[in-house]
Amino acid sequence: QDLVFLSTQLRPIEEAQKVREVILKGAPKTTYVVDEPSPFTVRMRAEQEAGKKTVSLVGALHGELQPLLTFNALDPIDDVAAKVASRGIPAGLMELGKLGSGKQVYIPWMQATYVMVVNKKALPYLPAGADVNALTYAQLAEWGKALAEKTGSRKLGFPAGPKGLFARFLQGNLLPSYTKSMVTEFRSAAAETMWGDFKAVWAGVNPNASSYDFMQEPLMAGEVWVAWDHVARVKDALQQAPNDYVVVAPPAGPKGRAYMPVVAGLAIPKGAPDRAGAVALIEHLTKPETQVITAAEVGFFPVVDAKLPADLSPGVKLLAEGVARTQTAKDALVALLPIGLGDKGGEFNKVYFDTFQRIVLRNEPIRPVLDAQAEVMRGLIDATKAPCWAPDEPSTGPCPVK
Amino acid sequence: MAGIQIERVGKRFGGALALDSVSLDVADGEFVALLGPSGCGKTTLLRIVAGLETRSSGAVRIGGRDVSDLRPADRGLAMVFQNYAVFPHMTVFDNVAFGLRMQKKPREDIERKVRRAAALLQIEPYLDRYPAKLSGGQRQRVAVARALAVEPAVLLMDEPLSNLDALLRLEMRAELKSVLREAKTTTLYVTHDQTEAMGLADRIAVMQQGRIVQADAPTTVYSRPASTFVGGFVGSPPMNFVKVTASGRSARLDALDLRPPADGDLLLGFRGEDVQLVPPDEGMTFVVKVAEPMGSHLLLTGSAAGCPVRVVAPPTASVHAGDRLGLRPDPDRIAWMSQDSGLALDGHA
Amino acid sequence: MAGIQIERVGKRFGGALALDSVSLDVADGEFVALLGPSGCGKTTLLRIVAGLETRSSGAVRIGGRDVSDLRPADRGLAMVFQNYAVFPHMTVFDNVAFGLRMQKKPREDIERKVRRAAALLQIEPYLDRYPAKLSGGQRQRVAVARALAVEPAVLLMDEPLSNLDALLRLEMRAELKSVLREAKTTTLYVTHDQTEAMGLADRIAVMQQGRIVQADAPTTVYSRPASTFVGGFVGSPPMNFVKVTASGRSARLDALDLRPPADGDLLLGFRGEDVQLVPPDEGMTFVVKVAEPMGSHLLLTGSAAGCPVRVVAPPTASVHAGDRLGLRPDPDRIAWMSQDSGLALDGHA
Amino acid sequence: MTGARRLMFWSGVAALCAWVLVPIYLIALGAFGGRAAAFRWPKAFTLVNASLEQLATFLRIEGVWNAALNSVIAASLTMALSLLLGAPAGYALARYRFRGAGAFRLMVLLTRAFPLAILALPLTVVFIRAGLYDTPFGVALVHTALALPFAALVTAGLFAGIPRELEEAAWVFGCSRLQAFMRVVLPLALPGLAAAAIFAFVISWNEVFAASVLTVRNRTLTAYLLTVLAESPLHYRFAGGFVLIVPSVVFIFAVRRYLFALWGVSNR
Amino acid sequence: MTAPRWIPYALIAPAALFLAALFIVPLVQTILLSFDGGGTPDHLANYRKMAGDLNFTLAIRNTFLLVGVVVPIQLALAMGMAVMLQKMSTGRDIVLWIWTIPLGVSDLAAGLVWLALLQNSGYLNTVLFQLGLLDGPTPWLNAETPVTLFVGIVLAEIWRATAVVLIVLVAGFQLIPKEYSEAAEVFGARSWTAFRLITLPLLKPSIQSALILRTVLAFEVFAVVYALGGRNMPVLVGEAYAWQYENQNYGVAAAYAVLVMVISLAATVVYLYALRTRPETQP
Ligand SMILES: Nc1ncnc2c1ncn2[C@@H]1O[C@H](COP(=O)(O)OP(=O)(O)OP(=O)(O)O)[C@@H](O)[C@H]1O
Ligand SMILES: Nc1ncnc2c1ncn2[C@@H]1O[C@H](COP(=O)(O)OP(=O)(O)OP(=O)(O)O)[C@@H](O)[C@H]1O
Ligand SMILES: [Mg+2]
Ligand SMILES: [Mg+2]
Repeated sequence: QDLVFLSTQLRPIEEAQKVREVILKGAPKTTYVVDEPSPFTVRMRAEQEAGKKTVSLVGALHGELQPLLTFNALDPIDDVAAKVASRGIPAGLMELGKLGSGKQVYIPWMQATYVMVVNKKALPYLPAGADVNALTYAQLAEWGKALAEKTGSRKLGFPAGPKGLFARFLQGNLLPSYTKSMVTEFRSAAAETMWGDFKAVWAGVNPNASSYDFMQEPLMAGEVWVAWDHVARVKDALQQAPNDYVVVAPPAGPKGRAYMPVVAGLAIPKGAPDRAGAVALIEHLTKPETQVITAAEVGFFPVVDAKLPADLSPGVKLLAEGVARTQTAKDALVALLPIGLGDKGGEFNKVYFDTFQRIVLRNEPIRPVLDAQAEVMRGLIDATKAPCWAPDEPSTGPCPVK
Repeated sequence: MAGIQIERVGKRFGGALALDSVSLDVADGEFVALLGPSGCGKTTLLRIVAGLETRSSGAVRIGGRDVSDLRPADRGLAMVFQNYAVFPHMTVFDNVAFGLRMQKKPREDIERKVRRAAALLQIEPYLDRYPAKLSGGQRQRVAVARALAVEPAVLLMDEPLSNLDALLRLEMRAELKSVLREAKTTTLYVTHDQTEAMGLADRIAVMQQGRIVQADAPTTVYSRPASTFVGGFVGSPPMNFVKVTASGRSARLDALDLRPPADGDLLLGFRGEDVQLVPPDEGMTFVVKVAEPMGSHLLLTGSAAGCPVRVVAPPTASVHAGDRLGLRPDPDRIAWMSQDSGLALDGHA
Repeated sequence: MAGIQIERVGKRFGGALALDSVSLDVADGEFVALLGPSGCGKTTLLRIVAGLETRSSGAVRIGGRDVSDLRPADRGLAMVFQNYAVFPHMTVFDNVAFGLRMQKKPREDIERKVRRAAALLQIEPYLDRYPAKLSGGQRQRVAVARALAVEPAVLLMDEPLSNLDALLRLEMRAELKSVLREAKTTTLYVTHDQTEAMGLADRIAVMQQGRIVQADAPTTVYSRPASTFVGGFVGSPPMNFVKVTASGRSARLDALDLRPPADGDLLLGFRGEDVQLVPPDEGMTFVVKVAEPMGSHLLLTGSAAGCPVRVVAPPTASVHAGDRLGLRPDPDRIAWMSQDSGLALDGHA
Repeated sequence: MTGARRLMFWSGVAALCAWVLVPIYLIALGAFGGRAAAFRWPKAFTLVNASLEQLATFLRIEGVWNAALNSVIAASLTMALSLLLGAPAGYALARYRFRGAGAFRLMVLLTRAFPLAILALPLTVVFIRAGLYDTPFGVALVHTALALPFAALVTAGLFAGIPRELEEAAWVFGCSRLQAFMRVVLPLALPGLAAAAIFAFVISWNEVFAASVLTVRNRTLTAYLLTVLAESPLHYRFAGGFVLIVPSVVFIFAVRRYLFALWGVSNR
Repeated sequence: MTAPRWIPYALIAPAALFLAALFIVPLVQTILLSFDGGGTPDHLANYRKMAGDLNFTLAIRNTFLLVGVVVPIQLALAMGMAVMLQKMSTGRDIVLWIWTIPLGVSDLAAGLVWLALLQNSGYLNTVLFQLGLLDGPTPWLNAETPVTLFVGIVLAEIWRATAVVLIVLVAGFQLIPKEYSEAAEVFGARSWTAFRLITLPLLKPSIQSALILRTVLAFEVFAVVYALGGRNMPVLVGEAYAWQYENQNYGVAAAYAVLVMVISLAATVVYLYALRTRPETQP
């Protein structure tokens, strides 16, 4: 029987087809199955509890793999790590793959990040002196205001809908840019300022934002001209009309231009029916050739040392440029995905979103909200005893919320 | 003013003809009984008058107004359904009160009229029951009470007493008669009980296969049927018909001399009770096959001139199967029909 | 061997007593008609025999076997329901064939028997129709055909001919009689039509308020009623009862000398047709209130000795409202009842 | 009906048909209109550049036919099982008064009143242990649990309306309870059974969550496409939505006439 | 006939056993989970967390508002449609078919098409625009336009789920003999009165089923709500999902689920009581 490769990534229909037809070509015979993150976790947990596995290999985001470890569903794969050592995966990424457990839990598979996509129609309304490639939040706010006034509708967009990744923006871009921290400075004065500024930005954000899950649609519909989202979630717009858009780095705050790299990893469930096949498949997927094909076909970028070909499709090329701009910006500041939170990752996100909701959407006074939500966050961190991760300074013991 | 005029009403169910150009006038306050064999279209006619069935042709007027396109509710009538149609989810009281409530009568008025109708039909003890807990006859009486309670100008009744015992039916009949006469209700009444029709109706309309073949006063229908069908259908035992061939306005049957109104192949019609039993050589010869004592009379079945004949004799007569008798019909009560068409030969009434 | 023994069967609906210890034996092949006022418990009794209703007490045997706890299907009987209960989702053919199919009869057999039953009841033209497209009487005939088709050992019929016209009913009655007699079917037959009961039944059981008050041959029931109730209920017009006080086994009513079998307050019962009309001073005095010509006879309603009395006179008698006549009942056909209990005084039959 | 009333009546019918059909038409527009149509402003109400491309893409997807087969199996099983289990229960609720009838009603609904997805984890564990995981039969079982309460409830409502007398007549003519039920009650309840069947079929056909958690290889069509679709480009979502509508609409078309009794119900 | 006492139990047994086998264990586990204090003796911790959540009161309010508005409208609409079908002489099975098409439309597709209708650059706005009532894409579905958002969701739900009620009612109508409403009409009841006094009471068992069915489903609604309203209209089951999957807190999710269940059952009990029929009042 075929080996089952279950993935939460590359789900959209065209991409899944690419995986089956192109990326997996030459690999051991595989059934490629996709799941949304929610059923994915349930399934993995159920298989673990029932002690009977069908899935041999899982591909998922860092944050989605983390909870699996809390119920001990993943096999340590230090052996595989050794086999792919020669691929040139950066040590930092490999370290993420241990999920703070000391053993290799997943092998990095693909990476991506969050970028800003700008419809060229918005460029004329840029505030005087602003460089679209080096925006600040203040300029973004001004830009949004100008767009709203001149076009009659609010043209900034964030994916703040039920399935949107807006919390990642708050924790990976916004807060670190003002505080160089994701946890410790949560209720600092800088954070207070940040929220004040962001309220100004939000004044230019399309009111439908709380329904947006993927920004490519409002972009294509022309409802939004400036949007922040995960590369995979704007790709479609870029591929359709590569000439209409530019892709730029997210704005910067006083402490820099924070961004959050996203890593998808490959892991083997404990008791996988075909562990050997899974290992072979990991080897296939991390091959530089495969990684290049992956980038070219679906727009996720290599984790290995591989040169992207020059003849990328225009959309993917735009994305690649945007990602490059983000990573190479002078004031770039890496904010890592949360580590060690286990299954509290979701609630961690919720702290950010709730804070946003109360301060920005419901206009509650900033200080008391921050104090209250900081308590919630502290509870979460204490419960998991997670030490700090970048950009917070490393801590001994649970990461403190000051 | 609520006479019913039925004008050339026809009704087809798909291909089948249920009513074939039926015309009937029921005068205001008149009581007309519809009589006819099962399946002849009585219910259909009633339903068309009520507006429950669309007619295929013709028109219906009530009180001079063309109601053909009016909804049942606007025709101002009440009806007793052949299958009762009492509302299963209402108590007997509510059933009987239904029509009154529809007329938005005051509460006490309703109460009073319901009680009166219930008393009339002897269903007072059951006013609080649901119809499912009643016997068949009780249910039927509820249906009648419901119709009487509204004191309608026009009342249509479809075999309203069919499930009652003889005694009760007799009482009900008397009650109905007095109530309806008093209220001057125009009534169209379907029944298969001829005594009922005779006893109640001002006129009887006899239907046959979707047509009204005679509509006359009960005694006329009884003694001067418009056709052999009517003669055979009305009256128990039915009218006897004996084949006679006449020439020169005269005919002879055994020892009997007859004066028919026409020549040719005729039928001599006479009622079993309008006949004198005489010695065999003094009338037409009658051979008795069965003699049934029926309580109030003796029923003799046999044949005369090759035709089956039934005769009513006094209960005390001593006649036995196999006897030969002579029959002498009362010349005043003889009906002459044509053998071909079955229609009566003289146009009386 | 399929006689029915009903042994002290009682039935309560909640508080109400519907049957009060009913006992009745129907011999194998016998035809018993159940007669009684509306709501007296006839249907209930039939349903208990069929096994459709639980009895509160007593037992039912069929063919000697106690079937009280058997399912209806296992009792080997057929039934005609008062409200037909024809299956609306089956054609007439399938309705009639239903019982036969349940017995897994071969196809041709079914076909043949269905056609025979349908012919008997004159519903052949409708075999392919659904019951909703039939008239009331046609539906009722389907119900009867369905029961006859299975040729059951025991047949229960609940007013099976109530919706048929007189003529058809007469025919059906004759057909039923011959078919059932031929097949030796044990039959329990509810009817409110006394002529039907008289004409069909070997015995008539008269019910009153949940009890069988008399079960005898038709003529006995008619002429020797067991109580004033039976006398009043059976026969049309009902038996007349006149109050008489007797002493020394003798009593006098106007110009009439009577010889009652007992002393005290009695009722003199006599049939309206068992009476001679005599001059006013030669019998008991009868004051005519209404004289109704009924075709075969003249019905006189009036009073004698302060009691309402109805008398049947020959159709030719010339009697008018307001006349005073004398009545002389046939001494052989007189029934004596006690005024207190209403029961007959001599225990005949 | 007079002319004016008839006109009003039929306009009402037409308006309601439009109310239903316009959105369906729009789905079709989206399905055939391609990407451009999905993002136009102002929107076009006719098909501008009809393209079968995305529909064709669906039918080319690997495993789509297998998934369709699984869907049909699951939906048919669901229908059969929920009627088989639900109709007798409905009959009991309609015809008998027994202790625990109320409790049973509530228990049946209890399972349904609980959001399924929240039960997903323990349920999946049970299924894996029972060896029902990743089979269309397993999916059908869960879908049956979803459809059964309604099958029981709807048929109970219907059975209650069938005159008892008809059943009694069947008994008298030699039917056992079961036979009477099968020959008299069921046919008369056909409209209700059709309604319950439609409902069961549609529930199974459209259910995504259980179907995707409980299967890996043997996905139903809906699970196979919908999980994928949720994040696909808009015109694909329209096309997918459209593809999924078609079979259930065909099914409803096939059973629609059973919703109407061919005969009038009256026991006299 | 004597009904052996075991018969009804035998009839419900298959269904009961089936549901028990399939559901009882997971159900009990989940209910227990909702009372699990995570090692602490605080058994109501999850409920406290749920009640203290930002969206809790909103979700309660929205859910009840939605159910309270949608279900009665759907019942009335379905009833109207069913009556129309009854009155129709020709083509009624085709009309019924058209009216039940939305049954076959999944949540996702329904949300999609209503979004396409109502969004800024949607079909509704196109029509309004072409009529000159609007000068460009206008948002209707966000927090700043709560009324239109609510109306939009109500419309979508009505479109999507009225057919369920309709088929139950249509099936119920088939069993009401025509003669009763005929009798009512003859006795002077106008169509509406006849409907109210005769048809409605006789249809009560079917109405009860339809209402229970629809209400239980309505309390579980969220897909369409989220498609149209995003996070602007939190509803109970949506919150349960969010806690289960986004927030990965199964305890709070279970608490929400138990709450939804209790509410649905309460509603059901109300229907069972308010719309009970006495057996003797059935035809
Ligand atoms: N289910 C029931 N619950 C309560 N009382 C009932 C029920 N069924 C019948 N009764 C009562 O029991 C009595 C006998 O009813 P039954 O139907 O046997 O009468 P019946 O002799 O057949 O009358 P009919 O000639 O009118 O049909 C009636 O008074 C009736 O009201
Ligand atoms: N809906 C229908 N479709 C087709 N034929 C019908 C329909 N209703 C009645 N008929 C037929 O029309 C004829 C007249 O029916 P109708 O009910 O008027 O008879 P009826 O005179 O009332 O008979 P009965 O005394 O048996 O009740 C019958 O032959 C019947 O079979
Ligand atoms: Mg009739
Ligand atoms: Mg009876």
